Amino acid sequence: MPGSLLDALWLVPALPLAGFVLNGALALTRPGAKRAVSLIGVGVLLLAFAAAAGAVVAFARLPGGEPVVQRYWEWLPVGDLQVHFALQLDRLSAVMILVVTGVGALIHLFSVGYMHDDPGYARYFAYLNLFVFFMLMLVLGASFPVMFVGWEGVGLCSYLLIGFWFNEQINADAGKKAFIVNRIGDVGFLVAMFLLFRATGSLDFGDVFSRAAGTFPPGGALITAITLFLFLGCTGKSAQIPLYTWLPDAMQGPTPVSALIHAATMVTAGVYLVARCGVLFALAPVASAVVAGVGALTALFAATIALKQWDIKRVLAYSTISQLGYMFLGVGTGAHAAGIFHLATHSFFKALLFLGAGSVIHAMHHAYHATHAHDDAQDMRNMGGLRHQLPWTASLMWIATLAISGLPPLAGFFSKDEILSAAFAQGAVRPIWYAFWAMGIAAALLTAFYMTRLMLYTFHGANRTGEGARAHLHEAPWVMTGPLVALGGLTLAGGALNVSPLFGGGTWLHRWLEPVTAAADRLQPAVELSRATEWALVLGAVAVAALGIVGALRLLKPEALVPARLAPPETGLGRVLWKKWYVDELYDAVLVRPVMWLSREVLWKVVDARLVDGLLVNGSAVASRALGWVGSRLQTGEVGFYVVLFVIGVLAVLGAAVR
Amino acid sequence: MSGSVIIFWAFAGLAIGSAVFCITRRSPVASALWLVVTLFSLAALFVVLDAQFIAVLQVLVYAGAIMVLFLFVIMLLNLGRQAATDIKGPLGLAVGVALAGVLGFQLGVLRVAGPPAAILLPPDAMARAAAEQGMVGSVARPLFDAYLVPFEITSVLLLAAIVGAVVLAKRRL
Amino acid sequence: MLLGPALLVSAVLFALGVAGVLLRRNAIVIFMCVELMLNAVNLTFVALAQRLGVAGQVFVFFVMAVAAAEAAVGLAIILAIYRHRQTLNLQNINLLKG
Amino acid sequence: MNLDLSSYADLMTALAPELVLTAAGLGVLLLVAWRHRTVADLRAAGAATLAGLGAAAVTTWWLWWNGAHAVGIPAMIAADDFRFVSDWLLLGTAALTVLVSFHYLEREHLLAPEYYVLVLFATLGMMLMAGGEDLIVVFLGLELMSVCVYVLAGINRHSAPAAEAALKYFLLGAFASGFLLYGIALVYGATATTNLTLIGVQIRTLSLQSNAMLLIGLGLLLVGFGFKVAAVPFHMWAPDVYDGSPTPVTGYMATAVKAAAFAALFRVLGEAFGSVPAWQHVVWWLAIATMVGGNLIALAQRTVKRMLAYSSIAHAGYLLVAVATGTSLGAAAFLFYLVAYTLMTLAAFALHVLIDDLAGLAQQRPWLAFALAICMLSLLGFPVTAGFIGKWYILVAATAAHEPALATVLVLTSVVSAGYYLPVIMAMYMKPEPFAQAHVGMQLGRLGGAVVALSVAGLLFFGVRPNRLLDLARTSAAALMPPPAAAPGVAAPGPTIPGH
Amino acid sequence: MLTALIAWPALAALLLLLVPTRWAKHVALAASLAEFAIALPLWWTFVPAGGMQFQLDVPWIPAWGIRYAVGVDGISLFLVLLTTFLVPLSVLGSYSYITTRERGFYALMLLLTAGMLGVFVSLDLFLFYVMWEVMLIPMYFIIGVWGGENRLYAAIKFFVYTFFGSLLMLVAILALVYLTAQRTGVISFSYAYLMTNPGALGPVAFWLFGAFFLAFAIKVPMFPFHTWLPDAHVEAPTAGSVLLAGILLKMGTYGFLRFAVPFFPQVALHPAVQTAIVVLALVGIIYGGLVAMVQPDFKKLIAYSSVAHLGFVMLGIWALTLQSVQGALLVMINHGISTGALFFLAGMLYERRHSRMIAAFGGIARVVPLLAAVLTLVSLSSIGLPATNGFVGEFLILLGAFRTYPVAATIAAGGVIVAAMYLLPALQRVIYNPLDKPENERLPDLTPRELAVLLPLVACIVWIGVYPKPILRRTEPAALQFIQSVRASAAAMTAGR
Repeated sequence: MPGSLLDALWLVPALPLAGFVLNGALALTRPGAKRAVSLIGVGVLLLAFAAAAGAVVAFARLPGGEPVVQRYWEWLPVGDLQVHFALQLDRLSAVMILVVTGVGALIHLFSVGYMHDDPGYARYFAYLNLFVFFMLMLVLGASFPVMFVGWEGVGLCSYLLIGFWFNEQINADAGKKAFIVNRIGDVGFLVAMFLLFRATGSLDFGDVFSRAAGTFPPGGALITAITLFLFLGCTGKSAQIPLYTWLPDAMQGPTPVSALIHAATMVTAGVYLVARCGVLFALAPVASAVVAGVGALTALFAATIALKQWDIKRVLAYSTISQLGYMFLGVGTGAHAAGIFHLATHSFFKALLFLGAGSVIHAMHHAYHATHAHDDAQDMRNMGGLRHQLPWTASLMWIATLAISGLPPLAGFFSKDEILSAAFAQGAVRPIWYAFWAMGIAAALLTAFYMTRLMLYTFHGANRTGEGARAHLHEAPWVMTGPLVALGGLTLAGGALNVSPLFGGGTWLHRWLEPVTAAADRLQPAVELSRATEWALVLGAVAVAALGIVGALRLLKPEALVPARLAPPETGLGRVLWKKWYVDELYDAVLVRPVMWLSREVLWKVVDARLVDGLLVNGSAVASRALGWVGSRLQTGEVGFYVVLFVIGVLAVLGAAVR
Repeated sequence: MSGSVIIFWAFAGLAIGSAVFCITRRSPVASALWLVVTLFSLAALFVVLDAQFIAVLQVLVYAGAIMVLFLFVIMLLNLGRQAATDIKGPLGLAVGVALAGVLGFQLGVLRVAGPPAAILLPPDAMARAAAEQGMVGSVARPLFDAYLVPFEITSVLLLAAIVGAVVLAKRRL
Repeated sequence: MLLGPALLVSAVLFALGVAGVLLRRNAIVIFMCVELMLNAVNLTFVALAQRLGVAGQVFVFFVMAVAAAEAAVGLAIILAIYRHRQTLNLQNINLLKG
Repeated sequence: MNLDLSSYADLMTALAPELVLTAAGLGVLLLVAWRHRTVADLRAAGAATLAGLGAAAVTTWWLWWNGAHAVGIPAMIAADDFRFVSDWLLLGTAALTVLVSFHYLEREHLLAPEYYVLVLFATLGMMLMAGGEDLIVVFLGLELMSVCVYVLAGINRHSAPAAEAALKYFLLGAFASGFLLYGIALVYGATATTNLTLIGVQIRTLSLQSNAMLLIGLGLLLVGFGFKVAAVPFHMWAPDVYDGSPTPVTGYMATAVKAAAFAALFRVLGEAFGSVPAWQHVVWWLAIATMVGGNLIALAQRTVKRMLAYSSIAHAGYLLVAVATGTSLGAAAFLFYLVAYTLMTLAAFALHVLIDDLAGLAQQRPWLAFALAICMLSLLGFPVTAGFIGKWYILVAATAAHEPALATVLVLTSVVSAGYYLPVIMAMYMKPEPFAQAHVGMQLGRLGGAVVALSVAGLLFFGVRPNRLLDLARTSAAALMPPPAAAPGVAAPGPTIPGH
Repeated sequence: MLTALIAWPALAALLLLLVPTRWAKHVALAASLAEFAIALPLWWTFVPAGGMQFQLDVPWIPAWGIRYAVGVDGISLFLVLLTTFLVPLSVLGSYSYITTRERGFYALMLLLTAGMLGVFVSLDLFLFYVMWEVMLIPMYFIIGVWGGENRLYAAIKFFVYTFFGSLLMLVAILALVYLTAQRTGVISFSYAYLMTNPGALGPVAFWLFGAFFLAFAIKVPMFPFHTWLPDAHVEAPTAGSVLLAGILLKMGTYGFLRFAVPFFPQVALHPAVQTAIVVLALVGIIYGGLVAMVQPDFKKLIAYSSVAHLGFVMLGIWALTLQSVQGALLVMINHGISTGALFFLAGMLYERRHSRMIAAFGGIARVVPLLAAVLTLVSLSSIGLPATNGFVGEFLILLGAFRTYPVAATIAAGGVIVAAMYLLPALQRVIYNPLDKPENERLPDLTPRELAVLLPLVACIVWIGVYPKPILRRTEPAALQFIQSVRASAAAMTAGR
């Protein structure tokens, strides 16, 4: 019965929530029960995936592809504001829940192995389950507020998971940074909601989108403001300029977390939001240009930083930022399907990359642990030649590298190509898009380069781990490699989702998303390119990717590397890149420190303590006391003086009485 | 200018002059004696103002009884010698004179701001009353009639004062 | 017809009494100055009595009684303080202040 | 009961309480003349005094119950509810003072039973002040009271401070009497009468509102009364005298003397000068100065006794607000406040008799601390105490009389007063004892305890059920002053602030 | 029923003085639970659209038109429930904290309860004022006797600050009553009477409103009248802080909702006044947050956070939209729950370490996971994480306020960031970071008693966050009526001018 499966939609988020509750209880009461924890943690995800799949299948059978909204209870019924706790399944969220539960399940599985020896095992799974719950709320929410529950919730879980090993200050700091930066974006989301409510009187997706065209004149200031505020939210959640800085720091969390949250799911929320609100963005060309422009710029900017990072996960982090930039370029251009497509493929190969990196780190960590060395298990300068010890990992990661670089016929090729083509095509209408396209191409070159660099330094050349440790390096157990293999498969085949007509494909995903994107597409019709141009673009892109890979292979010398503790400091541009363009330092100097200084030295110590409390409050008390003291000094005890005052009083009274 | 006016101003001058001496003499005894002069002058003024009985009382009670009591205490406490600190210093002096001067100025308005004309009796009303009822009778009659209650209060007042003075002054407590 | 001048004289005498209280430090002299003030008031009463009726003179009688009572009690107090302090200089009688 | 005061019989009836009290005073005087050597004599005198006060109170009640009021030509003494209520208050205060004095006199070895005689005569003087319908009676009553209180202040002849207090009080009091007397003379000069009602009639018929002689006289009267009620700047004697006097006397001075002076002030201003606006202006400023000065200087005090002295000055300021309104509402507020003020001040001074160091008192003597805390809260004007209702009443009067500035200053200075009342509570409850068993020796005595318990109970009772007392205050005040400008149903002019 | 609510704790307080000291806390707990049991039926018997309910109105001082009049509507209902809910928890939370003079402490707690409830149910201005002051004394003693090192200063500051505002309010109450009486000829302090007989007060209204404003703004507390709060909060014992934050602060906002705004709508809606109050609310939100951020003392941090939270409430009230007023009511409840829980936790930490300094802790999540979990949850509620109570209230306020004051609401939304900026670092420094202090290594985790204190609060946090409808439904008519009456009478007065 398709209907009943759809009715069970609530199970999709409820299962991970149940997992959280159970695992959370276990974490607080019996942290040692790892078997039960694994069973619950992974089990609920698999069940959720099954429920999601069932719901999607049931949904697919429905005619027309209209969204299915399930209302559970009135959440915020206040006057004309009627927010239900409601879930909405449409074709966009269908894709998302499958990705989230599917990739999520794999990552859960991987974590069973990766986190096996951690004392916080139960807590970890509790958080992970909670994260999946919130992510599902985000994508299934039928209104902005419900989506916002997930939106902030994933930020929370990100915070908890990044700071998972909270006894290291750096981890706790990173978690806090993630939350606060996300919050800045969230305020944008909030304000956008306020504006929408003020303008349309509702916050349900259905109402808002159907009223949007009638309410907002295209290109008007109001809709531009709304979309820009929404996009501010996206920059926070999806780590775009200027709010991207939390993501690299987020690598302090356990590696599967990086894979799940900071590659596959949470960071794509912004892309999802823009796609979801395609109608609104279509009405605001300026905002769309900002989205695309920021996306392109971020893609390029992050790629430059990735060039010089040594921490394997940081390279991947900047790579993620860069790839998210592509997605925004896509959705900003109006190519929503392309953006979502890249979102999906990216989640495959980036999860693969992260889990692969996790596998490497796992191995390195074990090796160092066994030898009681204190070297950095994530620094590529300490690796090298690992393909011998970790053959599966190496080969799977190579697949992902090629995919992210955009080589055919891997998943990344199709999705990235579509975005770039769409951007180029848009250039015909609005020339600025040519610049975006150029930045995208440049970023693609850099992507290929730094990914190859990562692979070279990690898996090729001589091993720099150290004599003792080398013997302990070995491939991870099946629970970890298994998911890798699965993801590898998806990376290989994922492109099939949306093969363009150019290659004889049917653009399945595009058509699947049609009901969702139709309204936006009507407002902002895609520009058709000629076959020849398309071919030229495709070939150009492939050539650029190949150039990047070959360039890296030719220019980089893994043999010349020395372990991290022996490495000389960077100089020149390399140092600037290594220092991430000093953006963190800039923020610190321009925002963080002044605010702290202002709060502490001015607001608290001067305004609060001195001015309000000291001068006004205690000041009046002191003044009263001082006046009283003066008065009591007048009380000299001498009658002579009293008489003087008395007579003065008499004169005053007479003066006043007679006047 | 009639004779009574001349007498009035003469004794007024004497009263004010001796009052000035009273407050400026360093010796308490001298002050007391100058005060007696003032009181006598006032008695004379009372006569001019048709209050002969009061003038007699003034001499008997004030100059005769109260001032003697003062002098007695002064002598008892051996305060006859003048003390240098008995009058305030220059600052106190200036302030005192200034304040009293202002007060005198303010009260000086009374010279012109007398009672409203509507309630004034003819100038010789008192003299005629005294002539009709006798010098004592004109005062004594209201005292025991309209002013009986205050009169009785004075008796209690004097009794209380005696009790108080005894309590404070008696040797053993 | 002498009312105005008499009121003026009594005002001046009253002010002189106040001046005496202001200027002197000896308790007993100050008390004498207070008596001077009372007498000044008496002059006012008598002067007013001439034009307003005999009541003014009756008041003088009461004032004298009051003055006598005050003198009795006041001098007793002065004796008492002298017993404690051996002085009547008010500058030195200031145990109580503040 | 209609009393024609021109007939001797009715005059005697009207004066019955005073006569009873005089008789009592003479009786006690005779008693102490014969027996004044032992503690038992002292107690006997005290008991006799109480009996006399009680008899006078009953007589007053009898007059009140029969609705005595004067008819016919104005006389020396008033016969109205304001007088009777004031008399009760004064007699009650005297009785409470006597009760407190029993223990105190024995403890301080003051074997002077004349003390009680003086209390009786002083009370008589006060009653004459409150009931005097003639300036001369008011003046003589004031002198009678003053003479007795001068002596009472110095009755502890072993104490140099007491002698100093007596001297200061006497010198300044006599000085102030001079001004008061001069004021009476001038008022007499301007109106040819000293009868309060007739003065009022004269002022209205002769339109003397701006007569210089009258105004100077009025000003000097205000000075004289201002001195007795310790209004700033005529207050300077009060702290020193309160400080130096024996504590029961201090309590008596702070309550009864002040009450009598205020009652007289009210009567004089209400009956005689109701139609002269000038005094409101003066009293307005006196009230402000007194509230501000009293409260501020109290902040700087280190001893409880002096603090209470300044606090009583501050309360005089509040009462002056009631005076300044110049309405019957103000008079009613005044009466009510006076009751509350008397209860709390007396209890506070009675407790002060015992307590030297307050720190940590609550631990050892919870009831004592509780009583004192209630007194302090009541003085502060805190709800559920009579002090609050009283303050509220005064505020009502001020508001109804369109005196927002006075009301505001009153409440602001009340806030300041928290700065010195609260530390007392703080010391008792929130500080440790200075040394172990610091407060063990304190015994209140049965009578003292009764006084305090009675006062505190009264404070709490009137704080919650003030209805009867309110009605009493209202009906008694009605005779004295015009109804408030803003009385319901009466059109009133817009808010005006004198002095601006 | 409401009278029983006021009378029972007062009675129980007296009763408590008779029982042996070692029974005091149990008796107090039983009494406060009984109180809660008395109050709880209101939840069901309350009719949302029924206006003022459970009224009792008897003469008290007829000469002045003073009556003993009580009743609840949607605005006060939940404050009453919150009060009766928090008091048993506070009593239970004080079991081990209060070790000296227990009888007195619990008696004062109960007395305080009576006063607080009295404030919320009074429908007579005199009664209101009396109750307003009455609850001052128990709190003064609670801070002054059982407080921290600097308790005397904090206690007197608390007292004098509040006293200052309330006395001016007293004058304003009197003036209001007399100005009304002058027109209508009836002296009455009855709330209903004064509401049904509004008059054109003219410029006087500004002064009267100013006095009310001062009294309530101090209690709220709004910047710059807030400096008593940190001191009082820090020095008060746990239960004192909880009730101070949970209930007493609400009296200020309640006063605005019940008295200041409805009495003087034309002033409240005067553009200059509106601007000033909205600006002060914003300053409270941002400034409170920023100052909280740099506090070394955990309780002080929470105290300043209250300034920020109540700033939201003020904004919500002044925005005068249904959403914002409903949100304000909700935040009043939420703040009581969340901040109350935070103070409980701070107190529990203090009991373990005898320090309130954030720097004294660090990394203790490993030692006391349960406490850390609760602390985290409560902190998240306090910073308004969706699906907790904190979000629901603030979201509604901002959403509603945005309709009236878009710019202000946007700035206030920035306060959400600030909230994260002060609470999360504090949380981090307390329960995360290296466990580098040896004395923290053996801290005991929550005891069952402590859990019993916290769990009801946690349950409320989640419940209100997910399903606030039962509350919203009950408050909606009252909120609507508030807005409509204010708007209508302001419009009428503007038209009449």
